[in-house]
Amino acid sequence: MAVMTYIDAITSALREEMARDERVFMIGEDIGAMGGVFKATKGLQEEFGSARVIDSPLAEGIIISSSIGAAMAGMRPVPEIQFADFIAPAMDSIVEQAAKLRYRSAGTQTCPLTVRVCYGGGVGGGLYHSQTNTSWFIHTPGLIVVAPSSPYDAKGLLKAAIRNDDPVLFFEHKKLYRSVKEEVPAEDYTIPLMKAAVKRKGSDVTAISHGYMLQLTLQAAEKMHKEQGAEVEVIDLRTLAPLDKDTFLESVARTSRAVVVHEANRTLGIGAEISAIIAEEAFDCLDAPIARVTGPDIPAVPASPPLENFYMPSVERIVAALERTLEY
Amino acid sequence: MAVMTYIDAITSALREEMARDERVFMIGEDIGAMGGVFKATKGLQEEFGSARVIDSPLAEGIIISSSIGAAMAGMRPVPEIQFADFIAPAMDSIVEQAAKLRYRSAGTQTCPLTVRVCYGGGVGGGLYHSQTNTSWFIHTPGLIVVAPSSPYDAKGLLKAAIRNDDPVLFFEHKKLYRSVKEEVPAEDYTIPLMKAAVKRKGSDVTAISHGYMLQLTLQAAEKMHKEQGAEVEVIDLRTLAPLDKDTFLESVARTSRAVVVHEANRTLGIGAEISAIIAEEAFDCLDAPIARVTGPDIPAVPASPPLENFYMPSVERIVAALERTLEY
Amino acid sequence: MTHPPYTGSSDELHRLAAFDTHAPLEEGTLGKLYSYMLKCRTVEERIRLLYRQGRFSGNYFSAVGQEATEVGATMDLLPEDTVAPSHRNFVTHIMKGTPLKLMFAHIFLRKASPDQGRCAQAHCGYAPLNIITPASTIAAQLAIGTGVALANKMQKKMSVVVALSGEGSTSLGLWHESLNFAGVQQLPIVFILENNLWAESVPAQLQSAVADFSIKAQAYGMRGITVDGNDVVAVYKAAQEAIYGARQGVGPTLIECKTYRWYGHSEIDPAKYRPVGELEYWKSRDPIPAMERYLTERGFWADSWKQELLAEFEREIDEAIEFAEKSPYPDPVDALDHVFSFSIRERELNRKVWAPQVAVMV
Amino acid sequence: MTHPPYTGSSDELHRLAAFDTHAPLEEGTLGKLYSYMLKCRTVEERIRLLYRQGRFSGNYFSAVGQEATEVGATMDLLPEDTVAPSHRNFVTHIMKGTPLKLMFAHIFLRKASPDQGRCAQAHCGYAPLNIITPASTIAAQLAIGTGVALANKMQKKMSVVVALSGEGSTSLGLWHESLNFAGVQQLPIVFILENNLWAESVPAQLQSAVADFSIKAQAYGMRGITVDGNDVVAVYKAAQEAIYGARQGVGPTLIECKTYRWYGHSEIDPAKYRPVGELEYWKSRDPIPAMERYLTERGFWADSWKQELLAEFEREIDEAIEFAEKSPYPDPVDALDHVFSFSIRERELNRKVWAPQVAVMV
Ligand SMILES: Cc1ncc(C[n+]2csc(CCOP(=O)(O)OP(=O)(O)O)c2C)c(N)n1
Ligand SMILES: Cc1ncc(C[n+]2csc(CCOP(=O)(O)OP(=O)(O)O)c2C)c(N)n1
Ligand SMILES: [Mg+2]
Ligand SMILES: [Mg+2]
Repeated sequence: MAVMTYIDAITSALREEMARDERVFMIGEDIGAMGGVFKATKGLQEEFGSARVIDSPLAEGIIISSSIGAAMAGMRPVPEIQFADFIAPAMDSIVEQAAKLRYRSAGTQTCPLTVRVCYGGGVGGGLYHSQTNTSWFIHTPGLIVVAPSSPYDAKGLLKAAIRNDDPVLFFEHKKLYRSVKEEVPAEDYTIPLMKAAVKRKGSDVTAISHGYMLQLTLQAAEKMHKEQGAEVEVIDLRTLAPLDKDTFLESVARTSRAVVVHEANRTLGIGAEISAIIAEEAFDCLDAPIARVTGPDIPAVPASPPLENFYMPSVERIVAALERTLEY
Repeated sequence: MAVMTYIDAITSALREEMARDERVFMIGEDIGAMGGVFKATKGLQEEFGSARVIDSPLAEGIIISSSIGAAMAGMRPVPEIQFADFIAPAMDSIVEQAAKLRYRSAGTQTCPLTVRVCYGGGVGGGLYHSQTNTSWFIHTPGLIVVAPSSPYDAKGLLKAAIRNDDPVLFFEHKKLYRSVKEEVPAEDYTIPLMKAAVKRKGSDVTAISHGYMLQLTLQAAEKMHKEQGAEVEVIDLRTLAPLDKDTFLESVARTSRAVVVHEANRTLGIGAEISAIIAEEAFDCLDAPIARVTGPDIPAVPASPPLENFYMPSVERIVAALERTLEY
Repeated sequence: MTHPPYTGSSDELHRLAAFDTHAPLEEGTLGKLYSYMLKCRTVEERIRLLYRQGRFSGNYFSAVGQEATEVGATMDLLPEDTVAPSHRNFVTHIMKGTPLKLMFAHIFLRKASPDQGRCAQAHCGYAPLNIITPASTIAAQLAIGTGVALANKMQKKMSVVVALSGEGSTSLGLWHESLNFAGVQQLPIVFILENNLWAESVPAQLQSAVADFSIKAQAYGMRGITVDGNDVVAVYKAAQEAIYGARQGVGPTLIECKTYRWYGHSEIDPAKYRPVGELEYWKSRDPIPAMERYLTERGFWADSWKQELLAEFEREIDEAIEFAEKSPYPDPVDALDHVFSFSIRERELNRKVWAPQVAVMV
Repeated sequence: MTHPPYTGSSDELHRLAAFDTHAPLEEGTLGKLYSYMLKCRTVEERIRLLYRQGRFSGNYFSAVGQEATEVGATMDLLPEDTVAPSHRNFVTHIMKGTPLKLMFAHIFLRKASPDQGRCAQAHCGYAPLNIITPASTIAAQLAIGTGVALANKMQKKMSVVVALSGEGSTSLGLWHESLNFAGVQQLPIVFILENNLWAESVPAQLQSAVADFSIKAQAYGMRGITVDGNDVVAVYKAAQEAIYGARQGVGPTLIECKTYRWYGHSEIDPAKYRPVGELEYWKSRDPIPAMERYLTERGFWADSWKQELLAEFEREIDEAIEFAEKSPYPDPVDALDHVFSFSIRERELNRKVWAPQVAVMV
């Protein structure tokens, strides 16, 4: 066991998977000599060579499409998209190719690849270095979308993703990279994909979140406990698609109340799907409206501090929604 | 008044807007000499010349981005994306540029453009000529997403879109092009964007839909009336983003029951947002779970007839959901 | 950047002797080029007939008129070699050896097709022979093919990739990203650019302000040549040289083949946008009679041989059609298969409903 | 395709006499080129200092070392002309005439900035002078600039567009789509390709297998030249000739300027990936002293003049910084403005809750 940051957990998962399986390789912008803009791949090119840690041209489409082809031909690519804000040029490659290759070939051609994507706000990155565009991919059958909230999960899920035979989009929250530390086992371990985790037990209300917002949700739950004695059950989705709905439905069946927290803008953020599932499949369990605490419906996170603060859901806003839901 | 098909309504809207405003121009693949793969732009290049009806290179990114620039410089472009399945190469241009230009320039640079997109299944087009990917854009603040269900609406909404100062994505359902006819006034008229329409009055249950599915929903409502005397209120969203939620919330407040019908796959289709809004803002009104009748969560609509039929929501499935909701 | 030659298995190696573009082709090769062209034409004309007879639902994109390019560019590939076809390269299957029965099962959208009825007619792959199942999205298969070439290089295989695209496709961003990356990485891939003058209704001069599209190779530090795409011998020689080079690790080549599609973009396109006389001109350059004259001059051709070949092809096609038409459609619920490596049937077909439970006290 | 020359307003016309690349530049022009370089350098070094002092939050991407290209490519544009800047072209504002106060308000993310604090420091537009507000997405501003050029052509204006991008940007699909479209439509646009050898940490030879990036122009049927990007006179002459041509309707040009950025990609990048000696070599080719020597040879330069200029620039900068630092931040709720042409404040801030009503009987 060692206490690790989220980014160290990611680096060590990458290193161990590269060492374990020579089919694993990486491709992306600045991942080689520089070790990535956030240093997630630091030292890996030195260790594994420039043929397995490829500094690509500045072209997201071919980063992903060449990974698809290589995966089809037996490799296990782990391409990196430097910022989620720059994933759109690879949209066709991800959504029309990676997500649909297995389907369109009736299972005879497949592309096991793990696309690492750095996303999220709260670090003053402005409109084009803060985005959360997970919804495009959650809406795309054929993709597994993962978004860990802690170092332990990040490492175990990344390894599971690399070993999985489906295309995985692995969203790493940049605000978490160095702000959260946790014990991480020295031994090899994986965490099953498509399994949510109950990160805090509670009986009064279910709060459902993931990523950086999960950390704020835990803080809000702690506050509710200390200040009001209310017990919030906190569920970390971990995988956003396909959703592990049983875990949150079972919880809502017990608590009768649900609050969803996410950073993406409100309309068709993951919260919409969770609300809709609850409203359809656990309707009788509900004693209160399902609240959503989300980013506002504005195009992206603006740079100026007051504007960014306005965008980001906060512990206070989560507490307010929990209170409203409990009091209903 | 003349009885018109959906596609004729679109062609006449385009012709009239081009004649009315010389800033209006069109750009896209095969829209000129050929008049478009579905003949939506038939005759327009002859009438307005090849400088205003531009046959573009095969490159969706520059079709949209050049339209953005032209719009910024005072024109009113109406670019065409031949099939929704080929919109992904323009993802960055639409979502990162068009949707965000006004915002990132604090309102000083804008791009009034209307992107016409042909979408939808039911015509045997297979995986890449049948897609409904409206959700990506509904989730993107800064874009208006329109999806008319009838000739009258198509003409009035397209004119309104072209005259509007925001980027509009105008989704035309290919199955509707020649299958629906309706009286369309000879005089100039527009239909306000962001206003849903009650297409059938009813007091027992609210069915919310749009596009081709709206037509099936109307048939299902008629069937429910004839066979069971149940009165289904049918709401046509017409604009999918920003959503006119008041119209359906008001209806659900009366009927206490809601069924959403759409063609996009289930997870994070527009139905998710509608359910979530109802579950949050009209919770007390509800007497039954909110049902969603949608495409299944598979990557796209397969070509073989039995598979396509499996994908497409049908009158029978809509009726079944209405019955279930009414009996609850 | 140059790389050491790839090392393949020894049974591959004996087939990979250096290709001498100046040496005349052997009789066997010439005959094969001819008979493949004839077969491609025969198969596609039959598919077109079936379409007009309403025997299958969908559409078809024929390469009739372009056989010299289709055949010359892809003949003599090894099974391990990959083909990245576009919508107009269905006959690639004939070249690679996909059974005609499966090809027709695909045309008829049956369960027996390689994709079990999922893709529309234009798009078909075949995994056992390394034909990539293409999307419809232009240039996508080319980019994926580039990735296969990257894997071949990493795995030190001698296999090559032949990726086909039309002149219209060159306008798309991903086409550029693919060739650029192949150039930087010196990948074992041959890009065949079929310039048939039209992209649907759009003429080549509205795609790009260049006369010879092979000049685009220069932007990628890659060899580029233009050949007469209706001269099967010229195409074959150019392709073989490029393929041989790619196997040896000298990197990618772009070959523009100037040719012409006789019919509309697809079976529903009357192609009215074409100038008068253009089709007639190109029909006068039909690659099949041209090759007949070429072979006749060398004493390798006789009409009786052609008739034998045609009879054989027709028989094979009849059998394949019979197989396909008799073979079942997929079950509706098969639509739920092959979304992931695990099944989603249970999840999609059975939704459980949750009832309230008494909250557990803490 | 060629087009008739554009017809502009007559007060534009007198400024658009044919540019003679062989004629020596006038003293005034030379002095302007020099003083602009000095100003750009001074402004950017100050911004870098402010960053290190922690006086603003964010980051900055300086073009220090590249002034000859920045200045030579964009000097003497008309207000009606459009500039499409990338992340490294903040000094474009100096060239176009954006008030320094607004530039610093942008650096400090204040409400008074042209975008009211929305974009990060690297990205800034200014509508009154037709500077496109760039996204961060590489090549996006170039594609939008291409659209502005299309509008200029349609509206028969003589205005041109100058679009800037780095050598790294050339790899992206949209870069290709833009140049290709500009070539087909013969648009009045000049593409300035600043080849500063690095795209973040990636060297030019991993972007593309070409030595001179201007060769890429050939793929688009466009004129392409490579100039010494540290020679402000050479850049200016090449740009003026291309701009003049574009105004006359002869279409686009690609100009590669070979230059070098002195510092890291941004202020947080120590640029350790660079080979030893590279920076020193390029510092020895600093465009500013080079121009001082050039001017001195012609008797146009004196250190006293330089000191005067510097003093003036520093004063102007001090004022601008004072203005900016004193100016207020936007209100948090301003984040809701300028999403659409209509306001969403009401919708976002007040959500009504619906109560059940008695159903109306039909
Ligand atoms: C990204 C994308 N845009 C548009 C289309 C529609 N489309 C299919 S084929 C085609 C023309 C292709 O022309 P070319 O590349 O020259 O190939 P050809 O059909 O002539 O063989 C178009 C526009 C598509 N399949 N993909
Ligand atoms: C589509 C996209 N991908 C990645 C990035 C991140 N990024 C910003 S600048 C840059 C390098 C640009 O290099 P170059 O074009 O040479 O310009 P320079 O920085 O050298 O001026 C990268 C990779 C981006 N902004 N957009
Ligand atoms: Mg073509
Ligand atoms: Mg650079």
